[in-house]
Amino acid sequence: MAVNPGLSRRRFIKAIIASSAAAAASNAGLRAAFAQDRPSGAVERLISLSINGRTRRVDVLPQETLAYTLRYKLGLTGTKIGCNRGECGACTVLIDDVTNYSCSTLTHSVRSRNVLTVEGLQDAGGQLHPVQQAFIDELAPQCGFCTPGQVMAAVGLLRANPQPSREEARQAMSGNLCRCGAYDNYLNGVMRAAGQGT
Amino acid sequence: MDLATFKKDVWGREVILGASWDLLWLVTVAAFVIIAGHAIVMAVRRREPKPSSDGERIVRHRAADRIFHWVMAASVLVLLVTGVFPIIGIEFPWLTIHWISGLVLTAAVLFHIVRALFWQRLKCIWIRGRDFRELFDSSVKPGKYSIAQKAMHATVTVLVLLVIGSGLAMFAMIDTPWWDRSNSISEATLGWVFLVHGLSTLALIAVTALHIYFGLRPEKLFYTRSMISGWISKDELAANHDPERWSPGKSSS
Amino acid sequence: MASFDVMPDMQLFQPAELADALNLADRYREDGWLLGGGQDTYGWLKDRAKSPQAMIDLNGVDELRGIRDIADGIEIGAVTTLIDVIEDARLQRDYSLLVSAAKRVASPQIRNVGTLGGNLVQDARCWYYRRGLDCYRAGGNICYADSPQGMNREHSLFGASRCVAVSPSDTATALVALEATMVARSLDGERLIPAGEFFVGPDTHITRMTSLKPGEILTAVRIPAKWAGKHFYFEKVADRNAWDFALVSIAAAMSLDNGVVTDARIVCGGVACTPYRLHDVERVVTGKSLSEDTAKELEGLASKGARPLNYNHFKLPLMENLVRRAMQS
Amino acid sequence: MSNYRHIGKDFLPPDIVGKVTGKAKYAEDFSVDGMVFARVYTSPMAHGRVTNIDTSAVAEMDGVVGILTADDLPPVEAPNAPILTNSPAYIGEPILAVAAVDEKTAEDALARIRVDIQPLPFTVDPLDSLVEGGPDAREEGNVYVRTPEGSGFRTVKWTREQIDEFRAGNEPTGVSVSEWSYGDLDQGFANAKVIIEEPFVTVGYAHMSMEPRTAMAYWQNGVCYVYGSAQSQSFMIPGLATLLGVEQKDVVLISENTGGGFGSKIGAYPMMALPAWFSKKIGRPVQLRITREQEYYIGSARVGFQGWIKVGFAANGRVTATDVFIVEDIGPNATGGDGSSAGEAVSIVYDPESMRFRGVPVLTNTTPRGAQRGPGQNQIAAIMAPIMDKAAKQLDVDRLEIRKINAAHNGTTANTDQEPVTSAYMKEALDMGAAMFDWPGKRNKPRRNGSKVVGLGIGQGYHSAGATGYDGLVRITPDGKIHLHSGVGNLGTYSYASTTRSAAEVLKCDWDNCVIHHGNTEANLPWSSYQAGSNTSFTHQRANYVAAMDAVNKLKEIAAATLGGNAADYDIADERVFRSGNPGQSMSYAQAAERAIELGGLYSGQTWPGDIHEVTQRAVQNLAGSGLIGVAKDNLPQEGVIPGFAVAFTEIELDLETGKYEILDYVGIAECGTVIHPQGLATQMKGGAVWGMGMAGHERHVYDPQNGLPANVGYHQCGVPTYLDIPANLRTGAVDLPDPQSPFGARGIGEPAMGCSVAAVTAAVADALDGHVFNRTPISVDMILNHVAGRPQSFKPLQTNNY
Repeated sequence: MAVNPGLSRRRFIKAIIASSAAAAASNAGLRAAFAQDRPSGAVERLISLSINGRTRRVDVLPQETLAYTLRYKLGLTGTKIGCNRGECGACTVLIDDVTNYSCSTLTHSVRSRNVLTVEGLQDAGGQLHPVQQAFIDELAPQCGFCTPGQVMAAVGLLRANPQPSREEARQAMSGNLCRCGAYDNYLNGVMRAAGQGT
Repeated sequence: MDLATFKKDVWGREVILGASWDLLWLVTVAAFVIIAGHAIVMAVRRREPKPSSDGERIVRHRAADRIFHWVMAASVLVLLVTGVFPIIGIEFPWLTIHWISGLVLTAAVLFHIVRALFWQRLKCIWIRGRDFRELFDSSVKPGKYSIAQKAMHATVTVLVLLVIGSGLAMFAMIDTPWWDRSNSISEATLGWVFLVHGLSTLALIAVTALHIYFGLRPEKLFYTRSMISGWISKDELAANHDPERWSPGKSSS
Repeated sequence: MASFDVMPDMQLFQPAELADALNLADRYREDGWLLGGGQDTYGWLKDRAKSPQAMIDLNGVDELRGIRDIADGIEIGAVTTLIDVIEDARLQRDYSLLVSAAKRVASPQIRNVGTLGGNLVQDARCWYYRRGLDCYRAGGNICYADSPQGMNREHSLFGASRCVAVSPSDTATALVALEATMVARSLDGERLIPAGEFFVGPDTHITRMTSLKPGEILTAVRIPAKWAGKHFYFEKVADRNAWDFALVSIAAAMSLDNGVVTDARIVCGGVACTPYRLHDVERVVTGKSLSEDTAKELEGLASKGARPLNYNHFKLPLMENLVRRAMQS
Repeated sequence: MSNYRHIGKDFLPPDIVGKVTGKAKYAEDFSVDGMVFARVYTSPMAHGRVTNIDTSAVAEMDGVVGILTADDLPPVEAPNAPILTNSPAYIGEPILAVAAVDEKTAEDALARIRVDIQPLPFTVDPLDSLVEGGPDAREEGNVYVRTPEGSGFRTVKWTREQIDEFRAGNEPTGVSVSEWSYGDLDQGFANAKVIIEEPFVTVGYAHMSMEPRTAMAYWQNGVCYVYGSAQSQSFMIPGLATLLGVEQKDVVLISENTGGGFGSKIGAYPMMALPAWFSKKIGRPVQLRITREQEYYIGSARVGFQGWIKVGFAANGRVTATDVFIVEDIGPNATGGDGSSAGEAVSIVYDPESMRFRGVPVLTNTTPRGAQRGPGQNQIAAIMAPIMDKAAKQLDVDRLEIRKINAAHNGTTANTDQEPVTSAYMKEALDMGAAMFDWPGKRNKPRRNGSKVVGLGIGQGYHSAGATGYDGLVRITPDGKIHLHSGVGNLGTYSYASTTRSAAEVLKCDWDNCVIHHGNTEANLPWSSYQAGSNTSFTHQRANYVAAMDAVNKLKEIAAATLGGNAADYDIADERVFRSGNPGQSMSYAQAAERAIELGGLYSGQTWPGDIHEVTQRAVQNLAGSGLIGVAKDNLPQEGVIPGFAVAFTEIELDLETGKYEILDYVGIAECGTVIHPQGLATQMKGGAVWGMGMAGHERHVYDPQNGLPANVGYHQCGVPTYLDIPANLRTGAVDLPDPQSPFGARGIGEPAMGCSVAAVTAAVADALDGHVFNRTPISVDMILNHVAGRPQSFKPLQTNNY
């Protein structure tokens, strides 16, 4: 290896081993051993995630997507997998208040970030989020499979822009497909939630 | 080391992709070893006195044949460079140059075949049983071509015909000014075509290297000269050939 | 042929230092997958159509992120997200061409995480190739799209060589028009590549779309000051108005001296394997004013030399029309 | 309809809260102990025979639990779709499945399995198979015929000349396998002032429901529990039982929510049964979640048309004769029937004085086809609208008037035997839409603005909208609750709930006091119809009505038996049954329920009417003794065609330089009798509008003919419309005139809601292009650009499944 600023060969090799071991072995001791000092950024598997305001410890494969972790490891099945390709938006969640396709997000990339899923919208008293209530009032969901994603996209929009125009809302929601074609109802819902009832 | 590499066809079935280019290194090393070996042997051997190039000049290669040889040499070199460099990581738009020189080579070879068949004595380059005596008895001298030269010619003939054949088949897979690709060859067949093209190319690389090496050897340099200017001297003839088997006419000079 | 959609086993590195990233890139070469927003990554990997040993996530490397003024113009880190590009005031003011292009990329969620670098180096969308077939671009020895019956509506008009896929990047056209320079780093040091040379066609390299070599990382994009605040025109025509790729797009940068074009760079996307510069159009338009008349003079120039396939000749009038619109902008 | 208490009022469907909170469970959201995950290997070849399956590489793999192949399953006879096959007839047909501890492991295993398939001739365009010497999509033949005499495969070929003539736009002379007609066609054309004759193509495309169909299943004491994605609930049971080879009573289907159906999940389908068979083999619960690509493959698709139509018009615009010939692209599994449905739609929407339909359903090695929202009716609606306009132009009749003069009305007769309609108010719908849309005003607006041209379109949609003979079941428990049992599936229309409101209406009860039971066979659900063909509203309003009437009669009888007098002396109100004229003499529903249990017999379900379906019988059996049971089969009189109509008006702005058009305004009017759920109707009308816009401009199958490969297996490639491909506002309305053969006057609407939209858009595009008709869906950017530039289209005439 040529000039190698900030990283000696020894540390480098160690990181490599660490990662492969971490990827392969599920031995807690092993993982613990590799927890400290990982200069080249090889990931450990047992990580803490902040989901809907709660910290969850979970064993995550290096290549695992957030949608998979949410649905299969944390039982948060509100997040739907419609295409698993980032083409439909059913898996939309908020990461630090920004909408993401969780099917196209590595779980390891959301460590130390706040993930909000549709399950985390109701307040302590079970009160529905204004977007949820508005979607009900507008009878926005039809089959409902895309709805959690639509809800999260709308919540994300209103956090960034509490008073969107209908056109702004339309643009902001455009990453979410609805095969039932309830777009108009969802838009009405967004505007209603923004206090601009239809 | 595999001879071929494989891929999946459009319906997921395994088919040949082409020659395994790892062989490139094998071939290069092999050619180098042979050449080095020969050079060392020749170096330790006692030098025969070099026949004089003065005096009477005898025609060995007619202009047409010399031109053919150099055209073929040039096109083969271009084909090797354009074909192989991209594989070893030297990238440039190679395809057009490659297929054009391929056509040049094909034309040259056709010309040579026709000429050899109708205007030349085929058997002077044909390997025959008695030629092998040259190898064991240094007193036995060849006719116009030594067995080594005949062998080289035979090998090149086979390889070039294979490369040309497979190369022409590949035209079905590319667009040219005259036709668009047809994708008419099945992928399995196509694999074989690429394999033949690749393997014969690899062999040609070695053969070409040897040919150039021998052409530059001091004791053989006069042959190269003859391929340029056409003649060899009386002494060179006497030293290397059996007048009984080859008695060419004098040059007009 | 199975249909997959779960990520297969793979290592993941999340370096915090560029040096570490470069080491990893060098270590893994073709077997390492550089990860920006990942929006053109996971599909490939889930399909198992591409199988790197490791993903090298560049998002943790701060020096690859951000938009900064430099001596001659502006520099945008390669992992700067498209949304950051879109919302940057300086870019909106001086280089709105890039902003307009970035706005038309895919969907909001993708723009939120998709990076400029990732958008530039994204792979071809040819559906045969995306299907995971071993075509020329995948290292094979055949092109399924350019065959007598091939379904090649989205494919190229120019510069095809065996492979007829087109460059899918919206920002690429804008950056070529803006005469940007790509900054590539490897253990061997830094390489500055003019945008025009950054994108390579199949005639030169059939399995890659850029001149980035294995082990190299695109670290930043630099846009020269000479184009700051000039006259720009961008338009993208796609089947759908969200989450779609350009059938044809145009990015034009023109300096005007009271209405007369003194310098122009006009680039089309979706018509060639690289962003396609309309040199003839640029030459003719220089010295003229933007007008209906100029547009008329240009007729036929944009699509000159096109080699249409079975289903894509509609791109010829479309190119012509987009040039006309640029001239009337 | 304000005199109703529930009908015509909005309400809160009980499942909607779960949908916005993520608590609603779809098939893939259920998991049980020991559940393993299955993945399927699908055919890479359009048509072939599996010669060898080599699973040796996975035998020892950690985490792999089992492998299922066609050999583990009972043979299925074509054209029925097998669960797994050894003779795939399309790319994507499931060949085997692997189960493992997680999906990744299952996929790792799939990647190592080797399947050798011997290729067979295939075709992706019906005309390529129909031509002499052309390949057949199946070894059994290239056409599937369904006739009263019997059904079966057949090989039908036309001469090359006949194909060329057809492609050239002339009347097809090749044989057809289905034909019907009425009236004197020749006389009809003789009376015509204008005759329009056009060839046409509508390319099929995938349903692409949001949920990639998932199923999970396990067995418990011989009973199979299936968690599936179903369009219907009770209706699935017989088919599912057949697929599983068990009795109906041994199948439990849980389908609380379904991520979209649109016709692709009407009856039990093979993938729903796969986990059950797998579970039976390996003895563990199995979940199968297929990929999006696989949903494209097996999720079914709309039938494609290649046709020819000739329409004669009298001077006043009245349609005197229609002659239609349709070659149907029915995929590999012989579904379809779209062609004849298209003919029937024409016979009622434009009510021609004479008509003939001829058709050939041709098999192709493309994805299986199935009913898709307006199967046949909507394809022909898209083709007819511009033809009506072309005629209007030639006759110098207003485009609205030519539709009104032919509009279906109460006297209209439909189909080959010219049956009457239960009711029809198309003219009223057209007038209402024209007013909302401001047709006269918009018509006189300037049309051209730079490169942009405005186009206006009127579309008419139709589908039969009702069925009869299904059961209703209501129950009053001693706690006074009214239990409404609905065997209707929940695919997003809320009809499972809205139809039960007619029972509440009859029982004059408070909605808050009602409990709806649905989504799980074990919830004792009555036999219900297929949630397809827009029939649910009509059908189940009747079924709920008769069940509720039965309950009311029983309430009165119980009251009479308890309080004296005859049942006829009693009436109901405020959830009490009282003696007319003496409200003091009364008992509450709760008390009546108590008495019903004491009285037993019919009153509380110990016995039941002989004519109810066995599914309903089992439900009643289970409920026996729990309260007052109202149960009945819908034997109400019904005659004639039950039509669902919708009309749409749209304004588009088409850019001649980009080939793109923007839909500026859209008005959709429903003509489906009484509106029972205003919000629900509006969402259906809007959803249908979006579907129509997708069909008109984007969606289509694309296949590479050389290799049989599908080009668009994903959402982006399929061109499913996004928020930005439809107008920012959609406007809807409803005629709201009751149908006499429905207790509360409602008919269905789901499919016409789409047909009117696709028709309006294709008409608007033609209008924007000075009346140029493409006679094709979708009308894509390239077609418009090529037309405007005077270039030839890229496809050859009548080519289908192409760009």
